Amino acid sequence: MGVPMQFSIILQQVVNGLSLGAVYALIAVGFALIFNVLKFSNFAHGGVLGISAYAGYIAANQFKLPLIPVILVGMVTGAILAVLVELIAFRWIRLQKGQLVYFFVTSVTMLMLLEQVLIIRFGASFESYPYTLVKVRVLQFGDVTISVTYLLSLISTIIAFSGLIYVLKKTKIGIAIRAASNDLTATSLMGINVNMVIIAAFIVSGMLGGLSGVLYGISASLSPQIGQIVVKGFIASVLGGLGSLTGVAVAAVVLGVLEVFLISTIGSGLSPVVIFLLMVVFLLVRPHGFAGVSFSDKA
Amino acid sequence: MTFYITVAISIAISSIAVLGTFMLTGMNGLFSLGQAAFMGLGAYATAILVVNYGLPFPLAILIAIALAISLAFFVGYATLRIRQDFFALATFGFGQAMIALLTETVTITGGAMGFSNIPRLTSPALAFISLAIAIFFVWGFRRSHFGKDSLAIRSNELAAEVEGINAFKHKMIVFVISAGFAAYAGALMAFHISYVEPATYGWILSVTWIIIVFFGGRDSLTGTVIGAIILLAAPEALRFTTAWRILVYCVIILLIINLRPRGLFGTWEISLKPFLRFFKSKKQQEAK
Amino acid sequence: ATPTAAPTQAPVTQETAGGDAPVIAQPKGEILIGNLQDESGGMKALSSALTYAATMKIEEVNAAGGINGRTLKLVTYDTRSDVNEAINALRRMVEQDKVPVVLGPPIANIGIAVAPIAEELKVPIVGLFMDDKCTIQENGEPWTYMFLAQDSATYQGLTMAAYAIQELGVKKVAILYNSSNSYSVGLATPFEEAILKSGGEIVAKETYTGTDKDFRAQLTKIKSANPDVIYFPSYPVEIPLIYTQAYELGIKVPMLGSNSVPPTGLAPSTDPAATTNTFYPYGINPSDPVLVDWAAAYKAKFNSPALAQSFSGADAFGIILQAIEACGDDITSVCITEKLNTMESYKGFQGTVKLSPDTHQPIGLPLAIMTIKDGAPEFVTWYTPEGPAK
Amino acid sequence: MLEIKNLHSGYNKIEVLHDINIKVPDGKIVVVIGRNGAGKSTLLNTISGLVKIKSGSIEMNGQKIPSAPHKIVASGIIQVPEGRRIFPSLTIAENLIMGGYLASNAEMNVRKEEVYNTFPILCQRENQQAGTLSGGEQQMLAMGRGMMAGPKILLLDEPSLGLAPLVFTQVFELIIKLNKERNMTIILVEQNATIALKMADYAYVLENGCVVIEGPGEELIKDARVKAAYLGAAVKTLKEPSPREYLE
Amino acid sequence: MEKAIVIDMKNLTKKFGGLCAVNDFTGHVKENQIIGIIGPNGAGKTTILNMVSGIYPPTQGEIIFKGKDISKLAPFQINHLGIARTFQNIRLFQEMTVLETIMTAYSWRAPYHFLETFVSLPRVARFEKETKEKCLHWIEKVGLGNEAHSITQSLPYGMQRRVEIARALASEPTVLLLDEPGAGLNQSEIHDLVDLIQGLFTELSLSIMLIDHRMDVIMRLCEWIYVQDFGKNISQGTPEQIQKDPIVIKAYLGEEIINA
Ligand SMILES: Nc1ncnc2c1ncn2[C@@H]1O[C@H](COP(=O)(O)OP(=O)(O)OP(=O)(O)O)[C@@H](O)[C@H]1O
Ligand SMILES: Nc1ncnc2c1ncn2[C@@H]1O[C@H](COP(=O)(O)OP(=O)(O)OP(=O)(O)O)[C@@H](O)[C@H]1O
Ligand SMILES: [Mg+2]
Ligand SMILES: [Mg+2]
Repeated sequence: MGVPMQFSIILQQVVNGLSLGAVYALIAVGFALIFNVLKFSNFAHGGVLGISAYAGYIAANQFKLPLIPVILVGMVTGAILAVLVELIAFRWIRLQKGQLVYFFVTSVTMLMLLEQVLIIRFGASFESYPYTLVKVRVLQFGDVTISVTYLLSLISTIIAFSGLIYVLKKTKIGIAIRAASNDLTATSLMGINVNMVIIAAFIVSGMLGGLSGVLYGISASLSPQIGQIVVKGFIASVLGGLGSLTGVAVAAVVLGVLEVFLISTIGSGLSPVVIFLLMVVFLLVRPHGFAGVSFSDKA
Repeated sequence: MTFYITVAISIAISSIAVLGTFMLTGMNGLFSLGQAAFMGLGAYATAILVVNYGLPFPLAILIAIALAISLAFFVGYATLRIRQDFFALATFGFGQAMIALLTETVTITGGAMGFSNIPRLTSPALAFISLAIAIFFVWGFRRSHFGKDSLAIRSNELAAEVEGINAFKHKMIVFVISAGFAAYAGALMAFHISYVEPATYGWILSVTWIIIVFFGGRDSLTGTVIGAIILLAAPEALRFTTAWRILVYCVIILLIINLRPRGLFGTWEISLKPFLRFFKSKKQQEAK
Repeated sequence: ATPTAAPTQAPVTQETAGGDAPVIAQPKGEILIGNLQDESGGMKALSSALTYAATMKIEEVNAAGGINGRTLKLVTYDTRSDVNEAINALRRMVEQDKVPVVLGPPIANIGIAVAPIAEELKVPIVGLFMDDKCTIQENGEPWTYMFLAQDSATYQGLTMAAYAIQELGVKKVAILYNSSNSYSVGLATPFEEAILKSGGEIVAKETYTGTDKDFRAQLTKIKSANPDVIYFPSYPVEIPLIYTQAYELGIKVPMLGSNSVPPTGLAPSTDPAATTNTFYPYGINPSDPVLVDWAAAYKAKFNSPALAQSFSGADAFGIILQAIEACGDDITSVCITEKLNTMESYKGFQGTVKLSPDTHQPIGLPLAIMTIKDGAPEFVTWYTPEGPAK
Repeated sequence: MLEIKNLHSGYNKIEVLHDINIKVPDGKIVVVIGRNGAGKSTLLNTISGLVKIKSGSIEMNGQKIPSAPHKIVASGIIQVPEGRRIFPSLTIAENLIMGGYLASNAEMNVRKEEVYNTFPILCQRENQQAGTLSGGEQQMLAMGRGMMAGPKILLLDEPSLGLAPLVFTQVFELIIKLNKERNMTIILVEQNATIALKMADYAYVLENGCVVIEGPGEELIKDARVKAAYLGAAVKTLKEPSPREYLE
Repeated sequence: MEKAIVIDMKNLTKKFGGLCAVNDFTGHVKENQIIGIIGPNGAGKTTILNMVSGIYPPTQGEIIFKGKDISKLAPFQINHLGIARTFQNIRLFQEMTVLETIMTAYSWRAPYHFLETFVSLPRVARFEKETKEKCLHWIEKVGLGNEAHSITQSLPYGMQRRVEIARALASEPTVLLLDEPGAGLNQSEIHDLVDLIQGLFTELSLSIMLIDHRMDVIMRLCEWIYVQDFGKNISQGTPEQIQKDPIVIKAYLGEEIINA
């Protein structure tokens, strides 16, 4: 590169990376809740996210609701959908004591199915949220600009994240959710209604999915495949390390920053190659992820 | 070539890749989200070697498989020792990287435009015989001690290690074989449809194969093969549902996995013994 | 099985003298027309535009008594934008349903993939696959059965380059395109070459891939390169995002787009402030009252605004119909192909289309250069790679 | 008073328990012994609602107990399951909280103190992940977790499994203490029959899913047939009489 | 004649984070000898076994097996040298029968390459057949003759323990590590178990490291006993010495030795 990059450009790229990371983090935390607690990669989360994004769109476009109610519509839709997903795709297998791997399989099927629902209903045209939904779209700091929707993602991530940590660590229901992830039978022997606990986990994850769906929908416009962004959640969850939501959030932000960094240096085309190599190196160096607790099963 | 034969060939070829996934995911519980990338690698490598460098088809296939195997070895070496979801992630990353490479090396691969004008060398006989051989291979593998080792590692790796099974090596063998299967299927596919593009080989395709394995029954080779035929034919068979067909396809999968959580066929296997016995008794009768 | 109405007679398959594939013929009854489109995949929106346009045309024609007294029927098969499925679907509609002609998809990869199959099946396909490879073989000969009913990507890329250099007087050009999308690559490549040829300079060439939705990193980099203009041949989903993000990053230079900008404009979804300085090409002039009426009827019928592909798709289908009409009672794939090759002209939404027998692409069809004022599209001028159209 | 009447239960098609009749009076210790696979755990699991009743009934104070496991717990029946089944990824403190899930915070704090007093090691390791505890420590945790619920009836499935002798004694002292001081009703399944029978008010011997011998604890200890089969008597040549003979 | 030392554990230390599970443990097993490790729960007994069998690398110290340092080897390598073990928390393979489970212990001895399974050379089948016979023998030996084709998970606890022992024996080891084989057995079953171990010990001239909390097992079988407490070795000696050692009584056995 001939001309040295101006400082403001570098700063702008850092902001870009953090913004992207914030979006990923919100998606990842919702994904990681099920991943950490119920121990499987719930790709159906992407479907939930996608449909909620469209639900929010209808609320904003057809019913002309302002931002906050639109977000609420998205979250409620997400919660309902997540419960439906649990009932349709997971409940029955769990009752028959199927292994975790089956949940992965049905969850991906569910992602495809929800995507098809969107394709059938909305696939024929291009939709996007009215730009008036978020009044001020950018904040300007000198030469550096920050998109408000990303800022919203960031704030939501922080709130959702700390809320989740609190619930999982400090409340009975939160601990029960984690207990259920260890041993469903033993959980029921504690007097806990296991099904309710799992539904609760899905409701929370669905609400996060709905929230990220609406915010992502606003900033990224809509397409039926919008839910596939869930793979970022998957990457962050695994890199973050099992059992640590903090690790997941950190991993998501790092992923965002890394992507932007790679695009601004080697370009977008080959960055997946570098990301792959870095990923392998990282996993070798830190086999427990970013903040993974080194919990190995004891012989 | 008529429509039905074309479809049948496609199904047979994809089934070979599914068999690779059966060994890897079904028997050994390793989830690879990059299997399709090996197929892409096989497809592109063979196509380029034959079309641009004029190599004979069989030789090109061998080179492509060797390439896939070496890459699988690299990926496996780095990730098969650590947690299983890391393997899923690393293979996912590998798949993305592979697609990126195929897309970016425009002068060699044609990039997003795809690679066209591949001669149609995959005859029906080649496809079907290849599938038969692949089935036979998996059957033999599973029947030998490797089959039991697979189950042992899948259910308790530590215990398997302690009784002398080199789990890492075993997983590596299986991963490498499955990558070879996928690459071979890719080569056949490229020379069947005569066109390849990078987008085909995304993680969704890998997941589709995993779904097929679980649909048919991860503990049943018969189930996997029949499940593969059913599910690979389904999009074509469901054309009467028009735009709903993929939705219907998903619903069928969900229904089966919900109602039969161990897959369509559970652990059931077709047994050749009754046939053999039948022939034997016939021979005996004839002898008499 | 063909779900045709009672009067339809089973289509006849005749063996041609020399070739090994049969000629598809429909001597009597309903005329079937194949429609190879994405109905359940990522490109459904673009594909639907063609299906809708064809549906409207068919209803029109059938209401008026059909062609030569025979009604038309569309046989639509889903490709899911997957080449393998597309090939199977094409075979199925030709071999099972015996369609003598096919309306092709707006996707280059499928166009490239089915070209040899069409050759084998001897069935003509008229579509919107804009890449040259879809209609022209490597040896420079046209694929016998592949026809493009709108300007090719090369033509569009060259036109935009010419417009940028000659009308906007730019020197330093930045390009942002999707390297994993054949449409985007197909436009960016000739554009870049033309710019370089006419003495321009490419100061930044940034790519994105697949499903990317965040282009800030690329745009920031482009911004730092200080270009006079940014060319971004992108898909409809990405266009508003690129406009918005460029605007938010304070990029003020003109933005040159592709023909994927919806004719109805980007409002209300995009801040009008973000699209004050932009130019993009079109096969049509959407402010033409005829088109406005047609677009309104289209929207009313399908509850979905007309896209650029709707108009050019309507032309593609119109060309098919004209060829069928010219064949009279001889509805065979051979005849339709011949008529497509010899068609003098077709008067469509894009103007008067004549397909060149050498390239199977329209000859010298000018593009409408559009801009956006207050969120609404506005026609500027007709343009060709050689300069303003007469 | 817990009363099991003509109970049949089992898994899917296999019936494990056949026609079981057991009475557990309030405040008593009832011991169930039997060989591996006799159905002892199945019995406790049926009471806890984990295994479905095929026919017969389980009544508490004349009322049928509910069928869902979490409701059974709410009615005061707690099981400390075989093989501990603690929550390995939760900390010790969190495991205990789960034990007291239905209790109020105040009750929980009191009981937690008790548990910590009984097993000081749990207190020291409060924030350690339970999965990394040694086998015996896990057993203590499982007992403690059961105590947290403040049960009326405590079902103990082989609580001595893997315990060091010293702790072993402690656990049995604790069981007696819970029974005497808290008036807790206890159903104890135990392989170490000598001790179990010593503390039993009443005992049942299960064989192949049937109750073959029953009687007060001290009586069973003296019973030659019990001795031969469960107390490791030296005389192994003695032919075991068929269970039928006992019933007459 | 003095018996040779088979496994020599020198200054073994294992730390988990801040916790020192095993602290400077030194001990050895001789040829054809049964040694016992006892101690309160959490004393680090299983951890010692885990280090010997290669599951955890020691933080410090070394393990010498027949003159070779094995402390850095992987579990399967250690198994190939002739050390086999059972687990305290039973670890059997789901969905496999007893016979299949035990056959996996022979896998690594298979003389053929995986490519040979493809052509199904006769020696593949022959190996399977031979293995099967050997395994049936082991199954018979531990008294599971009738259960060879049962799914291991559906067996009762006591039988699962026997499957574990059979699986370990099928590795044809010279050293057997048993982690609480007596847990969950009643007294008469314990009796059988002691007979079984004793029988195997003499018949196969094994060296055995045994952990158990059942004093009847330990005292009857062991020639030498190590007593661990909080990771540290607090005593060692013959069963008679250990039973009388006041430190051991205080830390582990309690005043009254139950059922010894
Ligand atoms: N989930 C299950 N599915 C099928 N059969 C089972 C299941 N669990 C236990 N069994 C069978 O039920 C019978 C009784 O088992 P149970 O666990 O109740 O025995 P137990 O008396 O507790 O033995 P142990 O002393 O070993 O704990 C056994 O034959 C066992 O094989
Ligand atoms: N993987 C691990 N991570 C953290 N701590 C561990 C781990 N494994 C064991 N420990 C700790 O090391 C100590 C010793 O454990 P170990 O299992 O060796 O005890 P043990 O002597 O076998 O006890 P028991 O007789 O109860 O089985 C325990 O305090 C345990 O909590
Ligand atoms: Mg039991
Ligand atoms: Mg232990």
